[in-house]
Amino acid sequence: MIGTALASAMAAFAAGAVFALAWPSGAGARRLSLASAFAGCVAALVLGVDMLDSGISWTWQSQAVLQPLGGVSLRVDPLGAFFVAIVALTGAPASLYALGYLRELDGRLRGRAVHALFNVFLAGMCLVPLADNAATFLFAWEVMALSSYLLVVSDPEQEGAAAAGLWYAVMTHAGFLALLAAFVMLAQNGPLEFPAMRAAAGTLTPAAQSTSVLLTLAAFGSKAGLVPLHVWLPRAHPAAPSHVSALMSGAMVKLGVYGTIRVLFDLMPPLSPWWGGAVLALGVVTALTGVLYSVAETHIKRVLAYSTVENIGLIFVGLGFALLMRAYDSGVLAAMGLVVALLHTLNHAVFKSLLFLAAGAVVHGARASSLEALGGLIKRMPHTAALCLIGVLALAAVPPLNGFTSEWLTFQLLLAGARYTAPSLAIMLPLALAAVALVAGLAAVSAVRFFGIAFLALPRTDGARDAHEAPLTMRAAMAMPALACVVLGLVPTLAVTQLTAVVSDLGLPMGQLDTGLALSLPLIGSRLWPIAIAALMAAAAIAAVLGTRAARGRQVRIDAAWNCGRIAQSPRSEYTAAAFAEPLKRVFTGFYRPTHEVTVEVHPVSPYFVRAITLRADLAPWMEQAIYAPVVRAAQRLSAQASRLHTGSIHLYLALLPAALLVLLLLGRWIR
Amino acid sequence: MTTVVLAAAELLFLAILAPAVVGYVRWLKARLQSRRGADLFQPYREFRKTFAKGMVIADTASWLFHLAPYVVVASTVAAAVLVPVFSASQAGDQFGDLFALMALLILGTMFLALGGLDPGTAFGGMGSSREMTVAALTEPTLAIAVLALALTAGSSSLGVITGTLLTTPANAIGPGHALAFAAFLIAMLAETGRLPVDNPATHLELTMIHEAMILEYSGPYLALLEWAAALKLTLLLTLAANLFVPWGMATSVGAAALAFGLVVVVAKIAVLATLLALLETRVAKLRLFRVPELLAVSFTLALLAATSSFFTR
Amino acid sequence: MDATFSLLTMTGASAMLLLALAVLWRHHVPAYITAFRMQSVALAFVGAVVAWFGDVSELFLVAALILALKGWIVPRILARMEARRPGDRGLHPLVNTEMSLLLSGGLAVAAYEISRPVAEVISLPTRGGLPLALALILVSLFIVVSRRQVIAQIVGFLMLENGIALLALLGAYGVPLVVELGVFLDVLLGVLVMQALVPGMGEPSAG
Amino acid sequence: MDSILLIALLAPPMFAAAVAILARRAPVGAVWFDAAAMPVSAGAAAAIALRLAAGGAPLVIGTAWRLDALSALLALLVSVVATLAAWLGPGLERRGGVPGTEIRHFRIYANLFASTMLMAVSTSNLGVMWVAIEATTVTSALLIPLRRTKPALDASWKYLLICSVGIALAFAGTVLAFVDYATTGGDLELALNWTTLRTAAPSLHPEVAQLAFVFLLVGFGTKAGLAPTHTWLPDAHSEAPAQLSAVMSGVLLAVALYAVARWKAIIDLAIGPAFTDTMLLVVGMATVVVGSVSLLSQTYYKRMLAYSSIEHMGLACVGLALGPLGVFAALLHLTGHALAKSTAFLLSGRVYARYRSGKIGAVSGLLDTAPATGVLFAATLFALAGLPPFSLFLSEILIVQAAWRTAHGVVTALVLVLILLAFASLVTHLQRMLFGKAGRDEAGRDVLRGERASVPLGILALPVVLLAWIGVMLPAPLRMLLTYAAEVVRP
Repeated sequence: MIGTALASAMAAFAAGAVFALAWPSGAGARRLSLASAFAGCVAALVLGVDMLDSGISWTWQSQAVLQPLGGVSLRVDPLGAFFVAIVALTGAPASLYALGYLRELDGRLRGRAVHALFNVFLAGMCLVPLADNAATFLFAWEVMALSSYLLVVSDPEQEGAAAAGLWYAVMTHAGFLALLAAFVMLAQNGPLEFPAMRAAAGTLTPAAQSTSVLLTLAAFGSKAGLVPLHVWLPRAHPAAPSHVSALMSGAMVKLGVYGTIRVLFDLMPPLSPWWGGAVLALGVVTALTGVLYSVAETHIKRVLAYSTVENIGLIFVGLGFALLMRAYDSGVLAAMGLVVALLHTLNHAVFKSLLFLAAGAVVHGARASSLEALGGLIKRMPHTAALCLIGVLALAAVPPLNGFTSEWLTFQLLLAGARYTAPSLAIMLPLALAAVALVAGLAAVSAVRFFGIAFLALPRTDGARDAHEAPLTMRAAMAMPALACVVLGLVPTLAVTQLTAVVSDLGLPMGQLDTGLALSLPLIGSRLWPIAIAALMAAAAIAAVLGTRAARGRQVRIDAAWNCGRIAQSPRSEYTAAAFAEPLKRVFTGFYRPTHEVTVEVHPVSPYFVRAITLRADLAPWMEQAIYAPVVRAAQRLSAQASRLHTGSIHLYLALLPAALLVLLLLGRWIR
Repeated sequence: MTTVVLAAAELLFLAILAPAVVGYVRWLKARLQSRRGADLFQPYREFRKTFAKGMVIADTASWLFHLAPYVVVASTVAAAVLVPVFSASQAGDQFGDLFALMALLILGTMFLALGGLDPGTAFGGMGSSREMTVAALTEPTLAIAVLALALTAGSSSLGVITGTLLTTPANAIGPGHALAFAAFLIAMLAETGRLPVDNPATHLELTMIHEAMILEYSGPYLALLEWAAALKLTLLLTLAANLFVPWGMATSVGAAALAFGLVVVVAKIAVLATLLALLETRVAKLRLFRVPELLAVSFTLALLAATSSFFTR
Repeated sequence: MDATFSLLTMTGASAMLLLALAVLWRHHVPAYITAFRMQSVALAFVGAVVAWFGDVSELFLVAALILALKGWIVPRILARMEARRPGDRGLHPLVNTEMSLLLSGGLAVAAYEISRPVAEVISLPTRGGLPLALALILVSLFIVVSRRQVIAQIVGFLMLENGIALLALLGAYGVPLVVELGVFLDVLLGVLVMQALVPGMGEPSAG
Repeated sequence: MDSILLIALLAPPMFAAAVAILARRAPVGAVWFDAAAMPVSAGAAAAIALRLAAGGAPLVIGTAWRLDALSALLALLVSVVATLAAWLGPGLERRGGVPGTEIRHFRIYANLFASTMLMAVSTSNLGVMWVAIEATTVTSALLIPLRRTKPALDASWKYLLICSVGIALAFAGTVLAFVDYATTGGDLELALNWTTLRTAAPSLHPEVAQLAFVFLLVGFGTKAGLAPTHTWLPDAHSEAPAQLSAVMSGVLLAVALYAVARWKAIIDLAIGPAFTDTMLLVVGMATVVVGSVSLLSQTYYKRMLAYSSIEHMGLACVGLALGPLGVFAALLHLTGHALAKSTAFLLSGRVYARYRSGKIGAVSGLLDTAPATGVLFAATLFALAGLPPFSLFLSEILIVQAAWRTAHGVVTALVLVLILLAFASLVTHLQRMLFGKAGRDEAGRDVLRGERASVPLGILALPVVLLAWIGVMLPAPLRMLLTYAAEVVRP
């Protein structure tokens, strides 16, 4: 059953790519290629769910392809199936969404390329979790990276696209090379097969082990967006078409998480606790950086990109915790850490793809991508606003949506960890808990700011004023993840029971679990019953509605809002996105390092008549200046130095010959 | 079955008591400022009046403006259900715990802020921006205070915390308990928008945070929001009382024990309300950018509380 | 018999080396060309001596070829090229004469050191001349690197070929005929192509 | 049967050259003959390769010619790339515009160039191999200044002089090896035959063999563009006409490395692989450093491709030094590089024809003006950057694995960093050329927009598809050929 599902998924993606390129009519190509992409995603979902239910792992080898590296070998195990399901869950709505979203590209070559690459991207992402040897993993990984790079740079009108693409390509390739080094080190002298690596992992020398762990974290950290390696994410997402950035944030970034789990938990023996602490700390720092920048950004997709960095940080907090507990071999806590990380991966994949699709609809409808140019869209785009509200609430991790359940479990995790482990370690967990709480609070601020400034109050530009509602297919595409957010929020046990199967397959049994509607994991003292809380809230709300309807005496009058008595209410009096974040910028100036440039334009007649004052406030990207700028400068200087060797004088060139001869002769003599 | 009845009774009690608590604080502040002040039941009369009045809705407002009050009420009521009032029946534990309570409060604050942003006035924007900033900064303090309690009690459910404190009073002696109590009180001030952080009694645009968001609301919506704010204040006071000084709560279902529990909780709330009123007459409002310093104080107190519970373990 | 054989080859080889040093000493291109011509004659003489004493018959043909090709045809081409490029005459080399001569002395010692293992291995009477052949190779390399005039560089390259041919002659009585003929063909073609390229180049770059 | 195959391999380019010399008045006729003749030699090379891939014995014709797996592989590469250059050479385009004499000159020297390379790889006598390689220098030196511009002449002169001096050193090495062999008393007549040298190798004297290898490595290294004797390569390849630089960059460098590999096989038997491996590793790493570091600051796209050749030759040289797996990877790398680099240069010729400027800055909006050329050019550059599905992805992984397996930790790390640096530079330059608005060309005229599907594009698409097919499937015959060739170098 799984084999046929995988075969049909791959066939669908291949057909999609072929249709996109070969089908005569532009519109037909779009519809057919995206329909087959959708079918592929459904097949992949069937594969994932079926594997998680039945639990029978399925393998397939072939030496015909990639033979020198050991051929292709696929293995569907619960962990891989779960991530294929995530790819499918975000891929299906994205492909349905693209039907309406890319209509204007129909006739153009670029449109066909985008649809074909979209299918290749999906196929690559579905193969990565199923790879069972380094060759297939690296091949699928690079196909995914190349197709997503081409999608990022596919829109020439996007002014930052080329630069974003370059950052993305170079960082992804650096990650790939680190991954290659890690696999080669793990394989030692054996074949590049995961089972062989798993067996040989025990014999790794401590130095080799820590280097390969470092390389793995660098490789998958750069793909997931851990802090020092996250800089491509806020650049690539705004440049890519919205359904692609939904897929990138929803699924591709998660494959970084998958890789970390596969190597650190599956291939490697328990590492020293130091690594667990490092990953936890890295997760906390990433979450804080992500949320702080998402509160201060004004570009609609960059806000969401930074919030992806934040959520990845939270996932790595769970992973770090699991690594830590595994090092102290308290298996149940480690298993719980992994379950929480995987649950948050699923939740984030769902609500982030919803938000990116909504952002795409906003940019598509209001033809503006900065929050400062939007406003009042709720009146022109009510359905998109409602769906975006669900996503925003999930982002802010408030009940009754799915963001809250994984947030609550992360709190419980850190609480349980602090209680059951040695005091020396336990000091770190409260700090982590405090940081995660701060991140949750700031996420709420970012959510309110994102929804409030974009959708509420008065439209700030003409584009926002006559924005048009998204076409039906786009709204239907957004409805799917929105529904998933609500369902996962109300009945989290649906996902948690599957995840315990995944985790126990990785050798971390969690014992049996009561499958009631409430969430109560072992070692956690308290219980969460989300559906009951939702019922309570609904009851209270209905009571309030009935109360107001019964008590309302006279009629409801619609009149101008109170604005200190001024007559005309103009959008200029509204709070802007930058103003909304101003208090937080004051509080966290150390982090933001805001730069204020005030230019006063004076009337030529006399300096006392000021014509215009302009203020340019910006955030100094100090992290990039500190880490990346020196590296780029060094490379350029080195390269300029090297090309200076080419003076063009033949005498220098000729002199190099005897010089080379003498050097090699000396080297020869020295070797003997 | 009895726990459901008990939970409903506790919820009803809080709902009814809420306006009285606000009325009492206002009355006491007036007296302290040598004014006569309206009596305890003035808020009830105000609610009856505003419920009956017509509503003026801003023309720029959308459907969210109408949804916000209901969500705020719903989230506050759900939070109230979780709080044990006069019986240690752990009725609320099956729904959620302290972290769930915090999240419900944040949900209410978020919709309040969205409701404030919707009409598009400068006041609404300023109020919601400041309210969200303060709410975000109180989160870590509340979380660590909860952690301190949960570490000694073994779980973050409110009923369990009160239960273990009742059964082993020795826990309350250590420094951790007192520090956590102080931290919780400071955080509560910020959460409910009381004086050092926000001035509940004024409509002066520079100093009002909570009031700015509900400026555009009128009639029944205003009543609902005011009532929800009162309920939030009351549930947090009861929470402070029962988590840190739980003695006197009815451990059995007998009528006498319940009545005694009722009286004890009312007394505890009154004491806390008096403290609150005294504080508000003594203290002036902090500038918004000084509030983080206050919260930093409460954060360190809570952190000391949490770490001290390690050493005693 | 072997004594005179090795003596003759030694004198021939040392004559060739001295002629290479002459190029380092003189500044004018015509002097380079005559030095090359005489060096080729000396090479032909050594070839003949090896052919006679080592009784390797086809070496006579090779010696004749050397005499004809490198002794007469190539110098004529070089002279014609030199006539068409008067500008090059006065150009000073990169390294002044004293330095060049001292350096070539150093190169000779280096060559001796390098070729020591080779000389020990060879049992042929002509092994004495091997260091000289290697020295000629290194000195002609230095000529190509240090001379500024284009034709001087060509002469340096040709002397390098002579040095290698000498190495082959002294080391193993010459490489197989087919390879020898191939080398001659290449040298001739090389000079022809250089002769075609040089006029188009104009003044050599000062660099 | 063997001799027919050998003639079918070597004769066509020579006949084509002869026809070109005779057809003074009808250059186009010579062009069509050349276009028809070259595939014959490619077919012969393929037949030989297939036979050897199936495990057949090496083709031995008389004492002078011997084609084993290694030479069959190189012969196949040379003939395929030469055929590509012949099909896309001047004289075949519809719009014409290339003077008759230029077409004839190109056909004469290009075919001589191809035949000398084929001779170099198929002869068994290492002396004749040296003569053939020297002849390649001479024949190609005349082709570089096809347009008689000053920089082209200057580049050609440097190329000729540096390579000739380098090759002379290689001849000195050959003579030293010959002298060493002579002392063992072997039969002088067959002395320079590869097989005789191999059998006599254990009795060679270690010091002399090492001295000979140093001279050979520096000599043939100059021709292969190995650092520090690579300085002629960027000028020569950027000034030469695109078709010539395609063949030079693609296969001439590989033939020079082939010569080094031939001698390494012998010297390794004499003194064990340690010495030659260290030498190749040092020179190879230096080459990769020079190549990838100077890629970033290039402003002309043909020079960029030249530096990329230096980097890939360095990688192949490093591969040769990393044991049996390394040699297999190096040969696969040479195959992939030959196809990718020659196609890239041929495409750069088309880009130059459209934009009339060699500067990367002057070319913008290539995807807009010439989508097909743009896509193919991007594909070849992605292949050179080592991305899947092309075969350089496989060989780079194998080289890294081989480096780690032979405990060269530092080399592995350095190679990875340099590959990343080269990737970053290639993508930077590629993006500047592909995207942006289609600007004006050098002479200020609007760049020609739009491109019809034409035969040259079809021909150029073939190697890209072949690269992808090798990269993914690596067909069994090619794999067996590579394995046997690797065994020739490193048994």
